[in-house]
Parts: sequence; structure tokens; C-alpha cells
Amino acid sequence: MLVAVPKEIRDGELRVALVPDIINKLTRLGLDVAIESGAGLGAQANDDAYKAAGAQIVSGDVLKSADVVLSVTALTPAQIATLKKGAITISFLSIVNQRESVEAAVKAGVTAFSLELVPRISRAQSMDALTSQALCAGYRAALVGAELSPRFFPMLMTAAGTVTPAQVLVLGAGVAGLQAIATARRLGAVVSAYDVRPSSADEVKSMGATFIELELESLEGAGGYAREMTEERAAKQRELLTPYIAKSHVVITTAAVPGRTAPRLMTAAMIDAMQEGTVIVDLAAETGGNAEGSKPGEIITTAKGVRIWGGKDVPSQLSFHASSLYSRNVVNLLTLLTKPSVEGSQLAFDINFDDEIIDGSAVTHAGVDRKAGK
Amino acid sequence: MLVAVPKEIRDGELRVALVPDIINKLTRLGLDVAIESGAGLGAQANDDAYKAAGAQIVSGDVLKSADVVLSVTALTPAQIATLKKGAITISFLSIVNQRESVEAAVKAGVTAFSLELVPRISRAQSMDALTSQALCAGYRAALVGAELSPRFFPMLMTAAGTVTPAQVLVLGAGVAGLQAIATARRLGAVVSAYDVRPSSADEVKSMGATFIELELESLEGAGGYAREMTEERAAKQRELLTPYIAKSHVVITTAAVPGRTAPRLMTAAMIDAMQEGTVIVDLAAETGGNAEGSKPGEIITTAKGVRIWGGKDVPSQLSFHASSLYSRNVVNLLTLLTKPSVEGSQLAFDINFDDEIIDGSAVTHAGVDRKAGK
Amino acid sequence: MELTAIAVISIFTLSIFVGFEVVSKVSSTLHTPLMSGANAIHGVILVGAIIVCSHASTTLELSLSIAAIILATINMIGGFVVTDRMLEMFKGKKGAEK
Amino acid sequence: MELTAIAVISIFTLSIFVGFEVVSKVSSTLHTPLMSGANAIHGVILVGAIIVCSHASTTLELSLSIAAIILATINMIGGFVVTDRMLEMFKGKKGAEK
Amino acid sequence: MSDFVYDLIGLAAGVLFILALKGLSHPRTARRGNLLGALGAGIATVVVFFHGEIENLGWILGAIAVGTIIGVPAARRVQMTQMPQLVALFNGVGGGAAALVAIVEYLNLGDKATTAVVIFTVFTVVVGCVSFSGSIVTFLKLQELMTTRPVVFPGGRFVIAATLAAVLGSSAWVVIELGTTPLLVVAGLSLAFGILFVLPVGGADVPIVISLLNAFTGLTVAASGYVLNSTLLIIAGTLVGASGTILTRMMAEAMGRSLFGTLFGAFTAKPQDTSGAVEDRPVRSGSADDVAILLNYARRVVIVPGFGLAVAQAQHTVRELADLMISKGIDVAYGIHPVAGRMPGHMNVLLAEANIPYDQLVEMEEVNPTFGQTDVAIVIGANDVVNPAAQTSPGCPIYGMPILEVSNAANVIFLKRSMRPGFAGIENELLYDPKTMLLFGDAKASLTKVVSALKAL
Amino acid sequence: MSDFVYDLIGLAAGVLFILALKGLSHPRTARRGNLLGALGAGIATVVVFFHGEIENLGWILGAIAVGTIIGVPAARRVQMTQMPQLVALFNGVGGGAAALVAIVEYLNLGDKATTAVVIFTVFTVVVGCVSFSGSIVTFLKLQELMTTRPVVFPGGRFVIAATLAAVLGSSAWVVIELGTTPLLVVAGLSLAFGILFVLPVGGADVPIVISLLNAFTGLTVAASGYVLNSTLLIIAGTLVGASGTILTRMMAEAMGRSLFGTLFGAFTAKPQDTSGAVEDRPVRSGSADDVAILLNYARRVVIVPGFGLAVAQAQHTVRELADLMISKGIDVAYGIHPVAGRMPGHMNVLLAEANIPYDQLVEMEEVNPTFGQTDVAIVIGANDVVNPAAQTSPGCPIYGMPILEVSNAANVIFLKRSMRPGFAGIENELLYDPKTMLLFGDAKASLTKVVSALKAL
Ligand SMILES: NC(=O)c1ccc[n+]([C@@H]2O[C@H](COP(=O)([O-])OP(=O)(O)OC[C@H]3O[C@@H](n4cnc5c(N)ncnc54)[C@H](OP(=O)(O)O)[C@@H]3O)[C@@H](O)[C@H]2O)c1
Ligand SMILES: NC(=O)c1ccc[n+]([C@@H]2O[C@H](COP(=O)([O-])OP(=O)(O)OC[C@H]3O[C@@H](n4cnc5c(N)ncnc54)[C@H](OP(=O)(O)O)[C@@H]3O)[C@@H](O)[C@H]2O)c1
Ligand SMILES: NC(=O)c1ccc[n+]([C@@H]2O[C@H](COP(=O)([O-])OP(=O)(O)OC[C@H]3O[C@@H](n4cnc5c(N)ncnc54)[C@H](O)[C@@H]3O)[C@@H](O)[C@H]2O)c1
Ligand SMILES: NC(=O)c1ccc[n+]([C@@H]2O[C@H](COP(=O)([O-])OP(=O)(O)OC[C@H]3O[C@@H](n4cnc5c(N)ncnc54)[C@H](O)[C@@H]3O)[C@@H](O)[C@H]2O)c1
Repeated sequence: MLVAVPKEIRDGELRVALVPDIINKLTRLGLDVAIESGAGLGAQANDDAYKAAGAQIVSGDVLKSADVVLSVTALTPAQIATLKKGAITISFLSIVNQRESVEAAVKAGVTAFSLELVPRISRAQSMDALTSQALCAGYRAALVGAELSPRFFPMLMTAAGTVTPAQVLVLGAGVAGLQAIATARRLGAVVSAYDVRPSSADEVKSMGATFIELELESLEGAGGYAREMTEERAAKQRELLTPYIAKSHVVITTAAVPGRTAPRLMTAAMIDAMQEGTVIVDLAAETGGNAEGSKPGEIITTAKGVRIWGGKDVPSQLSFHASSLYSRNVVNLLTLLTKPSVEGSQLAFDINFDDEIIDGSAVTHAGVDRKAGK
Repeated sequence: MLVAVPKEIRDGELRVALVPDIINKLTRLGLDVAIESGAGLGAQANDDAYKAAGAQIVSGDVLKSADVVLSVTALTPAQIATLKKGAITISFLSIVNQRESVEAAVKAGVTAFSLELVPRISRAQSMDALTSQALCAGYRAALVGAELSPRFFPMLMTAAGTVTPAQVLVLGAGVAGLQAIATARRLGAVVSAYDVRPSSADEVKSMGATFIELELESLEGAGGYAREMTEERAAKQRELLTPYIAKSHVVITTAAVPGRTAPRLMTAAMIDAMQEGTVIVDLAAETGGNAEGSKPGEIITTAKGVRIWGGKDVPSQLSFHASSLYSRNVVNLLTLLTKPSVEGSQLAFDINFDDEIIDGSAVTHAGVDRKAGK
Repeated sequence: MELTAIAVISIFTLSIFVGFEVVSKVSSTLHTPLMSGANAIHGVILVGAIIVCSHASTTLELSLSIAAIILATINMIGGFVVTDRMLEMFKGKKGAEK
Repeated sequence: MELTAIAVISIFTLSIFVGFEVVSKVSSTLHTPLMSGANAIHGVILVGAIIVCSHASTTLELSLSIAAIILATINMIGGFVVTDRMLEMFKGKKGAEK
Repeated sequence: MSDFVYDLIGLAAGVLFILALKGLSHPRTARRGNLLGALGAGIATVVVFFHGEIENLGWILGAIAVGTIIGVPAARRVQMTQMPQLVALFNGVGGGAAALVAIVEYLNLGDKATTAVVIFTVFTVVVGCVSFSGSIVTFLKLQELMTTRPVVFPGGRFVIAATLAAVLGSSAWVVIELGTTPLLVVAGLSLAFGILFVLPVGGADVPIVISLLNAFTGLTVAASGYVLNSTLLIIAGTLVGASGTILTRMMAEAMGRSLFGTLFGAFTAKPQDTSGAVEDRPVRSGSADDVAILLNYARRVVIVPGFGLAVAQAQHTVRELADLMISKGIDVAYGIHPVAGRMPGHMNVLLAEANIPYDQLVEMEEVNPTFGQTDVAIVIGANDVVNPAAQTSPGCPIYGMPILEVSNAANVIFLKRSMRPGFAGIENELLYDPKTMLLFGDAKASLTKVVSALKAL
Repeated sequence: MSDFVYDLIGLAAGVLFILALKGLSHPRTARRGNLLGALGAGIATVVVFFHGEIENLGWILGAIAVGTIIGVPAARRVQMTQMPQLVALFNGVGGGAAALVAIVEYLNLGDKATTAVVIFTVFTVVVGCVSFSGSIVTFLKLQELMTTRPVVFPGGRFVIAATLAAVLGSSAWVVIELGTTPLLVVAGLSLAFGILFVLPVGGADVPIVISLLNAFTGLTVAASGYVLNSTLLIIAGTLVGASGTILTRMMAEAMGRSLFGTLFGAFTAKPQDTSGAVEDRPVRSGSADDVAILLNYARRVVIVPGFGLAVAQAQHTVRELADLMISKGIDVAYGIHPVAGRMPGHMNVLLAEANIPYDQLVEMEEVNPTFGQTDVAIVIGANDVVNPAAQTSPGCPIYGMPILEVSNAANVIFLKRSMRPGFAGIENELLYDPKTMLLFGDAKASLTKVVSALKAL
């Protein structure tokens, strides 16, 4: 059985789906591993390291003969077309935005797993790549905020006067938001946060930050995710948040609702009301942006001197650890798909849809779009 | 008496020598303040803010009629030529590298104070701009290290495996180095540091980092600064530091000896021996670089995948607070030059060379180069 | 020699103070062993039982006092032994410094 | 009634225990007031002085015992007063809870 | 041996008893204290044979032998869990012995019978009998030979009050009439009262009652001392009476019970609300002192932090505890579950804030095999990550998640505020495990108490 | 009044004394304890007039009046700093009184003179006289009416030993011969011995000796109690003797002195090395307990951290202390000097690590005006930043630097390891200020002790 890892082709993607030091987990299972030459370069893993870890290095196409393909971004329809029938792909795969890839997988008879759909149950946490990548993004977001701000984060009392600590506001306290809180607090900022989920107040406090209580109903959906809100509530929320935003030096936004465009938390008017030199770090820029005017991968400076950093491929910026965590998620999911190999017997895959995780994350199987209409 | 603040003309300089909220200290002394229009834009201080603080905004030349000129970088010979005889300038001014400005000041009969020469005595700490700017640089250095590294700084034990903490090495534990240590530690890195001064071991430990003890003689010069070392000792030091450097993920170098080019702490060979993805943050790049190959204002990636960030105008990157601290240093020095004004009498300057600070920092006075031959 | 009333009262009063003071701060883990130890101590009623037995003249007195001796002995010896067993957990202690 | 020897010894022994126990943990700031308070307490020798004075037959005895009364009174009353003054710092205490 | 020397030796035995109680109040000296007590008792017993005429020596020695043969094996063989009932039994026989001594002395009294002596004798009989029968009932309850729940019957309180009145009345009768029959009536009524007194006491209050009866027995011994003119008995009895009273109060406080409620439960005759009412199944909840002692005598402790630690922001306090243990030579590690808390690396952020050295943090896979050699696992505000249901209950939301196997440690301590479950919302069987001790309360407050208690040891 | 009632009241007074000592051992109850003691003494004194025949009533009342007139104003007027010598004086007169009582009793003895009574009488005379003359000498020393340094003369130890031998010899003579003259010889020799005993004791040891003499006086009172057949005096005297002995040991420990050295200094007759030898000028060094008490009774405390706090990495411990004080209702602030530490913002980094809320950190300019309302400024590992030389000594390296004006606080506590100066290398006069207390040791260790002590209060 051959597990193949192609080079990521999306622009700016530095991660790799398998890092060298986890390959032994697969070979111990009896799997062969083939890596496209140079696939790990963005993540400090050169071909030699892979070779040393027991993988074979393939220049050019690794997909043709693969039984399993591991990647970070979804394979393109063209890539999928080259796969064997019955092959398995594991990657991020949006059933909303990447329809072509889904359809290609149906056509090719490929079993495509999407890490986005791994259910948020305790047992699946080790396969939850959304979480592991959000962790990287949250950490980066706080660093970016500190880096772009013309102010110190910590308080410092010096002979040349006292530096007051930066006020950091985190909107959306999910995995990324909590990590951003933690990182900003570590740097010494005074951090407050807001989220729509009721349980997040305790979570924010458990990070040592202040939770902003707004007099609004809370929104909790399935699996610990948020629900989308009505435009009326959104407007009310923006209004109530405005004073908190106005006094912040750095605002980090991470709000998301699965499968939807990101909620608009800050309008251009709110941003104009902010102090000069303020920084907005919008982690949701790729899905529409929490802040009006944010552009993924760009830093926009408004007329009033506010800078909006739009996140793009944020985990890639921490390529080493993001890849390392992602690899483990992928390998754990792959392991779940293998039958515990009986002594001597050939390793086989066992795609058992009774398992909640497999059922949840398998997008296509045997020519069927299992998530059609969802 | 008029205190003037021109716009900084050096490229990349975002700081301003006087921020709005300290102007009242000068006006209370009876001084008038004139700001060149737009001088504070890099540091989030627009003309309106200055006006509100009681300064007058001058478009174009502010120097002509000024009794005192405050700036961050030294005035150019051309600027100095326009000054009144007997005018006072306060700025950074290197008596080694900025000879033309010194000579122009002698010619113009200007009294030029250099903040670089403020002696390191307790009373002068509030005027010590080297320290306040080094503070900003040290903080930035650690942030840059975290930002450029493809690794997390903190340790994180997650469902997708454990992220081990980054190993950060700080070479030169002066003001900037200590602040870099503090910031890296706050982010969760494991920090060790080395310096040549004997007292630095305790100082490093007092920041919670590990001090690297090398079996080398220590070098302490006057005023708490280091002395220059012989090439033999430098080679020995490099050799002994090599293993520590090799296992680090981020190396921050801040070593400096006043008035000299920065000591070379890492050769190209040592850098090549480092792991891929390692980051070197060289704060001394502008004065020759502690790391071989560092270029101020650039990020050099070596063939082996090590990135060297060369600092340039680093405090400018924290323009708001750097300016704010600098302003206070300058105002404190200026205050020292004024005679405590007797009720009703006109404010006068009193340049009393019996005062150690004034004597130490005045480079030129009444047509004499006071530091000639130093 | 008989004890005078005031002597008895003084001894009684002082003993109360001593009793209060010595156990005034006991961690709850020691409550049971302490109770058990105190319980064993009141087994010294054995001394009284022996005295009355040694003066017993009638069979009734003798048999009652023999019963008293048996009971008191059980109380005393059994009590100390069981207390010691309870305290076994404190045996292997390393010298907790201070 | 005279106290028997064993009563005296018992009372003495028990008092020693009480004395040890009650002061076994005193913070050093209280050392001096405690010493001073104890000092005042031994001023009850005044009682003894009064007794001997009330039986004094010769002038010598009388004058010695009057001297004893004066000294004992100074010891007792002065002692309590000075102790109270030492303890003034503990007066304005806010109810340190617990 | 002269009376004086005899009394002096008796006094020495009394001093040994004082030292015994003193020693028993502190873990480090407890064993020695008990031995000193035994020494005192031994001396007192031996010396009595050398003082005055001893008749019936054979009978006496025989009786002592019988008592020893009964008492020692019972004490030796009893299981740890059954010790309390044995103590109750021993206390009861002590009370019985005191009552018997008083009766015999009474029979023997003759002309020595001053009113004071008679009063003390009757007191001894009454209290000794109450202690005897009461202790037997507590023994039966603890041994589960009868129901452990409060036994209440209609009109019970009137029966009890009437019995008490009868005891007092017949005692007065004895003092006035000086007859053997009245004394036996007193004895009988007292036995009945002892039973009635203890019957309405429910489960958790039983140890408190034992302690109280123990103090009572002490007082009877002191009274016997007066009657028998023995300084030793006066001192020993009073000591036990006084320390027993204090101890009873402390026990009631430590268990959060009202002493008054326990004692007069008999008269109010309503069933006590026992802790069983709150939770159906019993859990073992301890005090900060108990936790401290467990920790103090451990060689290896693993701290398991969870979301509750973060909520309580107790990271600095937990470090304090760990440092304290380390300074006592205890091997301390933190067992970090990968999903403890609510964010990946939550525990790391938290513990790093308290500057806990990275090398004390041990990953789940590494720490799990070491629980077998761990004396105490202290679980602070964690729940799901140690819930064995993940391994044993297919179908539950956490099934299949690897957990920290704290149940392999010799003792498990949970610091949490209530019996509420964690994130996954499922019950944790481990909370009901016999080797688990719960310390309820906010994690920070609890840890602070444990630190103080540990420092005081 | 019957003997029994009289004795009973005496016993009650004894109980009051016990409660007094108990109360005096704890800051919160100390005042009440003292009052209970006074109450006991009052009762005991009053009741003696109602028991038995009282002759010479006028003389007695007159003498009491005289004693009161002398004692009360002395006690009232004395300055705080002179209290120790007053206690010494009071103790001395108490000893003198006991000796006088014994002498009179001896003159009166007649046929009651059993050997035991005589021995106790002589004991009282000896110890009472030693206590009297010894206390007078300590008084003179403390009042600086004579040198405070140990007085040693060649051959001194032989003189002392000889005097002691003479005291013992003449005592034996009294016991055997029963004469007034021998007793007066004993008294004289004892007075001499008392002087000789105390002369070689140096400065810091004097309070220890006072405490010891106090315990001695207690024992004489107990002995008088035996002679006068008074339970009260036995109990009171023994109590003082026992508690005084313990107290003496504790004082010696707290001051780091050897009790043995202090006591037998007289015999070894070499000058004690006093703390004065290490430093020329005296400093007031205290214990963690002292610091804790000062803090406990403060309303406002300002913590001044410096480089030493960072070196000791005591940031978590200082937070613990602050939290504890806040929980006791004390107003706590950190006064941050702009150049404390070795890096701008050093203290901020440090204190942020311990998660100390930013609003507790107060800048120098803001905190300086508040020192006047501050009860305690606790300077932890800082030195230059509070050194008044910056304001008072032109020419010194820190002259002109603004400082934290902790000397305006009512009390200043320094936590440092030694008398060594800080970064600037100059002496700090504030260390020698009378309102300064020094707690030597590593800042973290010291703070840990203070926290424990404060918790225990
Ligand atoms: N790490 C992640 O990335 C992540 C993300 C989302 C969800 N999760 C889930 O979160 C759970 C983590 O497990 P866990 O054991 O850390 O937490 P947990 O199972 O939620 O248990 C926390 C326990 O702490 C107690 N507690 C709360 N506040 C307290 C306080 N102030 N003082 C003392 N105790 C307090 C609660 O009991 P009382 O109420 O009785 O006090 C509760 O039982 C797992 O189920 C995991 O799947 C993890
Ligand atoms: N902040 C800055 O930017 C900066 C930079 C360079 C220099 N400075 C200078 O540094 C000084 C700072 O003043 P400061 O008051 O913070 O420090 P300091 O004057 O240097 O005093 C520190 C004190 O801490 C004590 N200490 C050291 N280690 C200790 C430990 N482990 N436990 C307890 N005490 C300990 C030392 O006394 P023992 O040895 O007796 O214990 C010392 O007296 C100023 O003179 C300032 O000018 C400041
Ligand atoms: N049990 C598990 O296995 C597990 C694993 C990981 C995460 N979780 C839970 O799921 C939660 C969400 O995870 P996520 O970070 O991946 O979510 P996400 O990335 O989908 O959303 C980020 C956050 O934005 C918030 N948000 C949405 N709309 C908002 C609005 N209008 N205003 C403000 N905030 C808004 C959401 O509540 C969420 O907290 C986590 O907080 C965690 O508790 C559970
Ligand atoms: N008393 C005061 O007022 C005052 C004020 C500020 C700083 N200081 C002292 O001065 C010291 C130096 O200050 P700075 O940061 O401005 O110095 P700097 O910028 O000149 O040098 C930075 C550091 O590099 C170190 N260094 C030089 N050569 C080195 C080599 N070959 N290898 C390793 N390290 C080398 C120096 O020792 C110094 O610590 C500070 O640490 C501080 O203690 C004193």
C-alpha cells in the first residue's frame, strides 16, 4: 500500500502534509511512503530528511500509483483525475467552495476525506486539523499585532517615563482566539475578548483575559461551533462593541461560522473611529473578513492611519510546527482507516461508515457524493 | 526662547524628537515650541495634536529662528549652517561617524549635545536615550525572531502532539539584550544568554534565563560598557559558543562596544552549522554586524536556509513609544540646561560645564570641538 | 494519705488545661488515632480494677472485679495495639525536614 | 488544711506542663510583652507578703514585710500597666479575619 | 513501697500520658506518643502489685491474661476499614470496667461512704454504663450488624427523656438510701439510656459519638480516681475527658457536622439529614489536612491539571504546592493531557505563566506508565481527561479518547467544586472509587488550604 | 471565709493566670490576656483580706498605696524604648519581695520548720536575691547608667565560682543550723552573686537574662507557695517559671544567641562577641514573625521591589504576600522606581510574570506623596532606589536621582542578604534608621517565611 505526498501547489502554501519524523508511524503499520521531491522544503524538511526517515523520494508525479494521498489543500480536479480508482485522499476540502474537486473525486471513484468535517467529538481531537491549524493562526495573529503596532504590548516603568500596556481586543474566542489571547497576554498586553457562544465567557476568563458581556442572546450551534446570526443582531452587536473597539490598540478578529462567510464584526465607520496607529488583525480575511476592507495577504492602511492585516495562509507562516501538527492529525485519521493488522496478514483499509468520524469526514466514496445537499 | 523640532530627514526614520503630550513641560518652563509640519506623522502625532498641545506648526524651515533644535538623528551640515550662532542642538551625534556635522557645528558656533555621550550615572538615567531606544530595539528583536521563526516559541501539549519550546540564544545582554530575553521568555521560549561583562551573569539570571558560562576572562570597561577584545579572545569565544549556537532556533545578537564596530560573534561557518529554519536577529547590523553577512534592513537567507535579519532603525519600528521615550530624555536634558527661572525673569540657558552630564554630552561649544582627539 | 478536696480540684483543673492544650491543633487524619490512643489511656482503670479485686471479699465482688479486669485489659492493651496499627502509615516517613 | 506532698508535686508538675504549652508558639514581637505579663503575674507574691505582714510580731518582721508589700505591689501593678502599654500597638487592629 | 513513692510513680505515669497525647497530635511523633502511653500504662499496672497487700493475685493475673488474649489478636487482625468499630468496642469495655469497679467499690464502701464518694461512685456507674451500651450499639452500626441509618420510632424522644429522668431519679435514690438494689436499677437504666441515646444517630455522626463516649469514659476514670484516692487515675481520666471533648468538637467541625445536632439528635428524634441525601452514592470527601498528610508521606506525586485550574486561575498556587513538595523531597510531575482545558496547549500557557519548569511537565504517554509507582495523583479541576469511561463505556461521547490513568496510582485526590461532570457532561466513576478522596471547593482556595496544611506538618 | 472557699478562689485566680499567659501568646488576644492576669491578681489580693485574721491592716494598706504610687506612674510615663529596663526593674523588686517574704516567714517559723520548709525558704531567699540584684544591674545597663558592654575582669570567673560555692555552703549551713545570721549571710552572698552573674553579659544578651531572672522569680514564688501552703502561689509561680523558661529559650533562638553561652558567659568570663563586632553601627534586625506582625497590623503597605527581587526570582512569592495582605483588608501597592533593577521596565517584566495586576503598580511620582500615610514600606532587594544619599549627599554617584521616599513611612522593612550596598556601591543610611527593620536572607526565602508567619497570625 502506498501513501503519497505531493508537493503543495497552492501559492504561498508552505506546509507539507507529512513531516519526516512521523513517517515511522506509517511504515510500522506496513505502509510505503512516497514523497514528491521538494515537498517539504517550505517546512524545513528536505529530501534527505525524508529519505533518512524511510520514505522514497519521487521526482514528478507521485499520485498515479498511490493508494492514499495526503495533502494540505485539496487536490485539484486535474490531480484527482490521475488517481487510481478506490484511492483515498485526505486533506482539507470544502464541500461548499471546492465543488469541482468533490465532483472530480466522485467521477474518479476516489474516497475523499475532508479534515474540515471531522466531527468535534473527544475521540476525534487528535485528528482535528482545524483546531491544530487554528492554534498556529491564533499565535501568529497576536505576534503580527505586536509587530505592526507602534506601541509596546507590556507596561514598562522606566527612567524616561512609563509605557502603558497595549489594549488588545480579541473578537471570536474559539481556538485561534484563545491562543491569540494567551499570546498577547504573555507579551503583557491587557486583553479583553468577546464571543457569541455562552461557554466562552468562562473560557476567556480561564486565559486570564476579561470577557466583554454584551446584553445579547448567545448563539451556540452544533459541535461547539457558533450559529449564524440575523442582520439585526449583528448590527446590535456592532453597536455595543464600538466603544470597546475604539479604545483598543490592537484588535484581533477570528470569528467564523462553519460553511458560511465570516460575520462582519467591524464596519468601515467603526474602523475610522479608532485611534491612529491601531492595528486590526483579521484572521477571517480569507472567508470574507470580520473587518470591512480587509484583504487576505495584504496590509491596508486606512485614511485615518489604521492598519488592517488580512490573514492569508496564516498557519503556513509557522510552517514547521503547522506541518508537524497537521501530519499527526492526518496520520491519526489514516490509522483509524486501517484494520488492526493481524500477524502476517497484508494491511488493508476498512472504511467503516458506522464510525462517526469516518462517516462524518468522508465526502465521496465509491462514486457517491456523500454530503450532497448538505 | 524657541525650541524647534524639524522633520527627520533620514530615510526610514519614523521617530520624532518631541511628542505632543510632553510639550507642556517646555511651555511651563517658558519656552516656545515650533514643530515642522508633519514632523510627527511617523509616530502617530499629527499637526493638530501638536497645535492642541500648545506648539506652533511651521511649514518649511523651522531652524532659522530656533534657539534650541531637538532632533533624533544629527542635523546635516547644511541644516546646521542655517542655525543662529549660539543655538543649541540636542540629538544623537556620533563624534566618530558624523564628523561633518560636528565640524559644521564648530563652524556655526552652535552648542551641539550628543545623547550618545550622556554619562551613565544614576542622575543621568532619565536622559539616557541610548538606553530607552535600546529597550525598544530589544523588544522588537524578540518579536522579529518569533515572527520569522517557523516554530512556536512556547511549549504546547496538544492532541496533535507536543510542540517543544524554541531555544533562543541572546548574545550581548545589555539593555537591548535583557529586554529581548524578557520578551522571548514571556512568549515561552527557553532562553540562554552570554555577555562579556562579569555582572551580566546575575542580570541574565534575574530575567529568568540561563547564563552561559564560558571559561574566558570578562571584559568590563568604563560606565558599565564592555571593552573591545583581542582577536584571539574573539576567536576563542566564537569557538566556545558554537555548540550553543548550533542548537538554537533563534539567535538574537546585540553586542556592541561604544565607538567601535560591533564585535563579530558569528562567522559564516558557524551560521552554516545551524539548523535549517533558524533565525538570526542582528541588532548590531548597522555598526558592522555581530553575524557575518548581516545587512541592515534586509533579511538574508543563507544557502543552508538560515535567515539573518539585519536591524536598521529598529526603534523606529516602535515609533510611538520610541518617540515618546526619546522626547522625555531630550526634555530632561534640556531642563538641565535651563536655570531655574526666578519669578518674572526671562528664562535663560546655563551651560555649566562643571556638571558632569553637560560636560560629557556637549560636543561643541562656542566654536570649539570639545571632544577633539577622543 | 488522702488528697484534700482542693488538691483534687486543682489537679483536675490543671489536667483539663493540659488536656485541652496538648490536642488543641490536630490534623484531621490524626483524629481517629488520637481518639484511639486516648481510649487506650483510660484503660488504666485496670489499676482500679486490680485494687478492688485485691480487696474483694465476696464472690460477687470477686467475679465483678475479675470481669472489670478483663474488660479494662482489653481496653488498654487492645487500644494501644490498634492505635499503633493505625499509625503504621507514618512509619516509612522520610525526615520531612524543617 | 495542708496540702500533701504528692498534691504539691502533682500541681507543680501539671503547672509546668500548662506553662510550657500555653506559650509554646509565640511570635517574637510578643516576647517582651509576654515576659512583662508573666513578670506581673509573679507579683502575686503580694499575697504572701500580706499574709506574713498580717502575722508580723516584731518590728523587724513588720518593716521587712512592709517593704515586701511595697516591692510586690510595684511589681504587680506596675507590671500589668506597663504590659498594657506595650500592647497598645495591637489595639487599633482591624478584625483580621479567618 | 511507700504511699509517697507509689503516688510519685503514678504521677510519672500521668506525665507519660500527657506526653502520649502530645505526641499523638503530630504525625511525626504519633507513634512514639502511643508507645509512651503504653509505657505509662504498663508502669502504672506493674507498680500496683508492689503497693500494699494484693489478694486474689492468681485471679488478677489470670484475668489480665484473658483480657490480653482477647484484646491483642482482635487489634492485630482487624482490617484497616474496621478499626473505628474496634475502637468503639474497646471504649465500651473500658466504660464497662469503670462501672464494674465503681459497683464493687460501692459494695465495699462501708463507713468510708461520704456523700461525695457516693455521688462520684454513682456518676461512674451511670456514665460507664451509658458508655458501655452506647459503644456496643455504635459497634453494631459500624460493623453493619444493624442498620447504619438513624433509628427513630414514634414518641422516641419521650421514651429517651423518660429514661434519662429515671436514671437521674434512681441515682438520687442511691445517694439517699445507699442500697445495692437501687444501684443495680441505676445501672440497668443507664444501659438502656446508652442504647436509646445512640440509636437515632446516623452514619456520618457515629465517629463523633464514639469520641464523645470516649471522653465520658475518661471522666468516669477520673471519678474512680477520686473514689480510690489515686492521683494517677484522676490525671489520666481528666486528660482523656478534656482532650476527648476537644477532639469531639474538632471532629464535628472537620466533618462539617453540628455537635449539638449530633448530641441532641436523640431528643429531637428527627432523622439527621446525612450526606447520603445529597448524592445517592457515597463519596469520600476529605479536608485540606487530609490531603496534606497524604501528600506529605508520598514519595511520588503526579499533578493533573484541567480546565478548572484555569478557571480558578490557580496556576501560581499549584506551583507553590509543587515547590513545597519538592522541598520536602517528594518527586513531583505534572501529567498533561493533550486536551486538558479548552484550547490546545491551555495547560502549558497556564503553567508557563507560573514559571513551572518545562521539564516537570510530562506528556500523557510518558506519565501513564508511571502511575503504578505514584503514591498520589492529585487531579485539579480536571475531569474528562481522567474519566475511565473513555476506556470502558463504548458509546459515551469520550469513548476512545486516551486518558490519564490516574486510577493506577495508590491514591487519587480530586479538587473540584461539586459532583458536576466536565465538558463532555458524563459522570466520572472514579469519583466514587474507594481510593479517591474529594476536596470540594474552588481549586485556588482548596490549594491554598492544602499548602498551609502541608507547611504546618 | 472557709479555707476551702478561699483556696477555690485562689485556684480561680490561677486559672485566670493561665488564661492570661495563653492570651498573651497571640497578638489578637494579648491585651485581653493581660487584663485577665490583672483580674486574677486583683481577686487574689482582695480575697486575702477576707480570710483569717489580718493584723497590721493599716500598714498593709499603706504599703500597697505606696507601691501603687511608685509603680503606676513609672509604668505610665516610661518611654517605649525604655520599657525593657522597667520590666527588669519590676522583676527585680518582685524577686526582692519574694526574698523578704521568705525571710520574714523564716523568722516566724518556729516549730513548723520541717527540713523541706527550710530548704524552700532558703531557696526563695537565694533566688529572690539573685534575681533582685541581677535585675538591678541589667536595669543599670539598659538605662546606660553603666557600660552596656560585658564587664570582665581578670580572674572574674574564679570570683564568681567562689561566690556561688559560698552561697551554696551558707545555704547548707542555714538548713543545718537554723539561725538568722546565716540566713542574712546567704542573702548577702546571693545579692553579690546576682551582680557578678549579670556583669559579664553583653548588650544583646541582656533581654535574655531578664527573661531568665523572671523565670527564676517565678520559681521563688512557687516555693513561697509551698511554704505558705498556698495553691495559688504554687500555680502562679510555677506557671511563670515554666513559661519563662520556654520564653527565654525562644528569645535566645529568635536572636540567634546561644542560651548556654549567655548563661555561662559568667563562668567562661570571656567577652561575648556581640553583633556589634560585625558592623560598627547597630542595625535593628528582625525575624519573619516580626515582619509579619508589622504587616498584619498595618492599614497600608507599599512594596518596593528592586534588583534583589529579580535575582532571587521571588516574584511569585511577593505576589503571594500581597494577596494575603489584601485578603486581610490591607491596602497594598507596589512602588516602582523607574530604574529599579538592571533594565528599564525590569520590575514590570518580573511582576507581570507573577500576574500582578497592573493597577497595583504605582509610579514613583505618584507613590511618593503617599508614604506619609503608609504604615509599612517593605523594600525587597532594593537599595539605591531608596537611598536618601541621592538627596542629601552631593557628590555621591546617585546624587540628584529621584528616589522612593520610603523613610516617610511609619516603618521600613528591608529584605536583603547582607549590609552590602547596591549597584552604585554606596552605603544606605536608611539601613541604620531606628524605624528600619532588616530581615536578612535571600528575598525568596525571607518572603516565604513572612508569608507563613502572616498566615499563622
Ligand atoms: N484542549 C482542547 O483543545 C479542548 C477544546 C475544547 C474542548 N475540550 C474538552 O474539554 C475537556 C477537558 O477536560 P478537563 O478534564 O480539562 O476539563 P473538564 O472535563 O471540563 O473538567 C473540568 C472540571 O473542573 C471543575 N472546575 C471548574 N471550575 C473549577 C474551579 N474554579 N475550581 C475547581 N474545580 C473547577 C469542574 O467541576 P466542578 O464544576 O464540580 O467544579 C469540572 O469537572 C475534554 O472533554 C476535552 O475534550 C478540550
Ligand atoms: N533600571 C535600569 O535600567 C538600570 C540599569 C543599570 C543600572 N541600574 C542601577 O541599578 C540600581 C537599581 O537599584 P535597586 O535598588 O533596584 O538595586 P540595587 O541598588 O542594586 O540593590 C539591590 C539590593 O538587592 C540585594 N539583593 C541582591 N540579591 C538578593 C537576593 N537574592 N535576596 C535579597 N536581596 C538581594 C542586594 O543586597 P545584598 O547583597 O545585601 O543582598 C542589593 O543591596 C540603581 O543604582 C540603578 O541606577 C539600573
Ligand atoms: N470537543 C472538541 O473536540 C473540540 C475541539 C476543538 C474546539 N472545540 C470547541 O469549539 C469551539 C469553536 O472552535 P473554533 O475556534 O474552531 O470555531 P470557529 O473557527 O468556527 O469560530 C471561531 C469563533 O468565532 C466565534 N464567533 C462566530 N460568530 C461570531 C460573532 N458574530 N461574534 C463573535 N464571535 C463569533 C465562534 O463562537 C468561535 O468561538 C472552541 O471554542 C472549542 O470550545 C471543541
Ligand atoms: N547606571 C546606569 O545608568 C546605566 C544605564 C543603562 C545601562 N547601564 C549598564 O550598561 C550596560 C551596557 O549597556 P548597553 O546595553 O547600552 O551596552 P551596549 O549597547 O554598548 O552593548 C550591549 C552589550 O553587548 C555586550 N558585549 C560587548 N562585546 C561583546 C562580546 N564580544 N560578546 C558578548 N557580548 C558583548 C556588552 O557587554 C553589553 O552588555 C547595561 O547592561 C547596564 O547594566 C547602566
